[in-house]
Amino acid sequence: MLGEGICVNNDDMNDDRGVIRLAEITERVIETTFLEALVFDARAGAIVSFSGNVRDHDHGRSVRTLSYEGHPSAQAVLTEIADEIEARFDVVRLAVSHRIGPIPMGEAALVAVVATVHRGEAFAACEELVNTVKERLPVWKHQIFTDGTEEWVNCA
Amino acid sequence: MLGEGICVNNDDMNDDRGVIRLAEITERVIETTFLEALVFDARAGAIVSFSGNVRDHDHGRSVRTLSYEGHPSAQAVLTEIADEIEARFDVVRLAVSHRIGPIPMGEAALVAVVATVHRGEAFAACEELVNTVKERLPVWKHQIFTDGTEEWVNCA
Amino acid sequence: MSAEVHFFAAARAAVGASVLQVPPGTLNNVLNRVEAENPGFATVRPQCSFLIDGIASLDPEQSVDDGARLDVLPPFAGG
Amino acid sequence: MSAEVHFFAAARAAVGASVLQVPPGTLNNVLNRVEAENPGFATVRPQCSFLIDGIASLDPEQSVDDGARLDVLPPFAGG
Repeated sequence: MLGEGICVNNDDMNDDRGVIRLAEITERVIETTFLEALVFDARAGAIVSFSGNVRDHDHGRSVRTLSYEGHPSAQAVLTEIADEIEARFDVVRLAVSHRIGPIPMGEAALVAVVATVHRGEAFAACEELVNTVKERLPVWKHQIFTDGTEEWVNCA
Repeated sequence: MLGEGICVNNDDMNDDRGVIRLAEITERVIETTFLEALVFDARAGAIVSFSGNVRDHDHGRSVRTLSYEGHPSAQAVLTEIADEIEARFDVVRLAVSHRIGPIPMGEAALVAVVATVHRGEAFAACEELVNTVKERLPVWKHQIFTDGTEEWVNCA
Repeated sequence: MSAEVHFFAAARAAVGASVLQVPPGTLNNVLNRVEAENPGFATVRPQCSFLIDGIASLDPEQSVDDGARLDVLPPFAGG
Repeated sequence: MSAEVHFFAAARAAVGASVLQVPPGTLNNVLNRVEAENPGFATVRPQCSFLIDGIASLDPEQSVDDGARLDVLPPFAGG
């Protein structure tokens, strides 16, 4: 099902046994199912996935259009974050993808999937992966509301 | 995509706006994708999924066949657990399924998916849901190893 | 006069039966009777929990009446 | 003699440009120059972090040399 020809921006993919199966910034739709398939491994008893989806409202206001902008270093930072999670947790396989550009309502901006032997580690590693992406990945969220106003999120 | 005709063993499904979209004991393959689709909601910014998969080894021994047996009360207990998680956490939607009977290697025994407005709540609710199922759901795991020995897990 | 005792998983394997008919008595009496006739039950028994007519019972002196159902549940192992 | 200043997201919106050529100087000098010419930058500036040739700089006295690239990054908001 997962051919050799999958193209991702991650050197670790050159190692067929690499823990990090995917760590990419993409402008395309992120399929959680695809990432879950990527981390599948008979050794792993637990898979925890996070999907951060674009919502139709924020601070009680209705969002019309949402898009993410990424700094040129975003891909390198995401790879670095994945490496850190691999080093800190007992991860069997990991995949993470952040989308940039315009994202329609309900579609995912960030998907992170972690497979481990035991479940506690999967929850901990996946949550820390997501928290670290939120904290350190150089991307920015722009929202245009239905009332015509707009904002860069986190910028007062 | 999700028709009206979905048949599940959960009274809450009669309420189209119910938080608990699925809480079932099943003998069929559990599709994580299906549960993720069930919890999809435009209000929810975060979806966390757990999949507990049957492994090919346990305590360093190679597993040939694995099956789960459920007590007749298992369905009622799972519904009760889902209700408790709904009451304790700020959940937008939730789906949980535990498989019984023989399960081939790599397939899921338990899938739990929680959608919330904010991500911390999704991780916390999903992990607590899984922990509570492990602790209180009256099901038993039987393993036959490749060396011909067998065991009921958790029974010394 | 009998109660119906249902065994699950490791308890069933130890006793070699899914259901036994046992004379009524206290929970302790009934379990002693099962153990006397099925010595293999001794190792599983201390790990089990019990339902009397569907309600969890922690009291070994609780009575298991004629016609009652006693479920013998080894430690759960789901997920 | 100039350094190239790249603005992202809210910083770009405040300055009205993606890139400005600014005379070299300390980080502080360069940012003051930007702010003087684009008063809207004042509100975003205190929230930003800075990369000088790709390396994070916390020191306002660090020099931004001729030919250097300074990136102005508002608070991240991923996920």
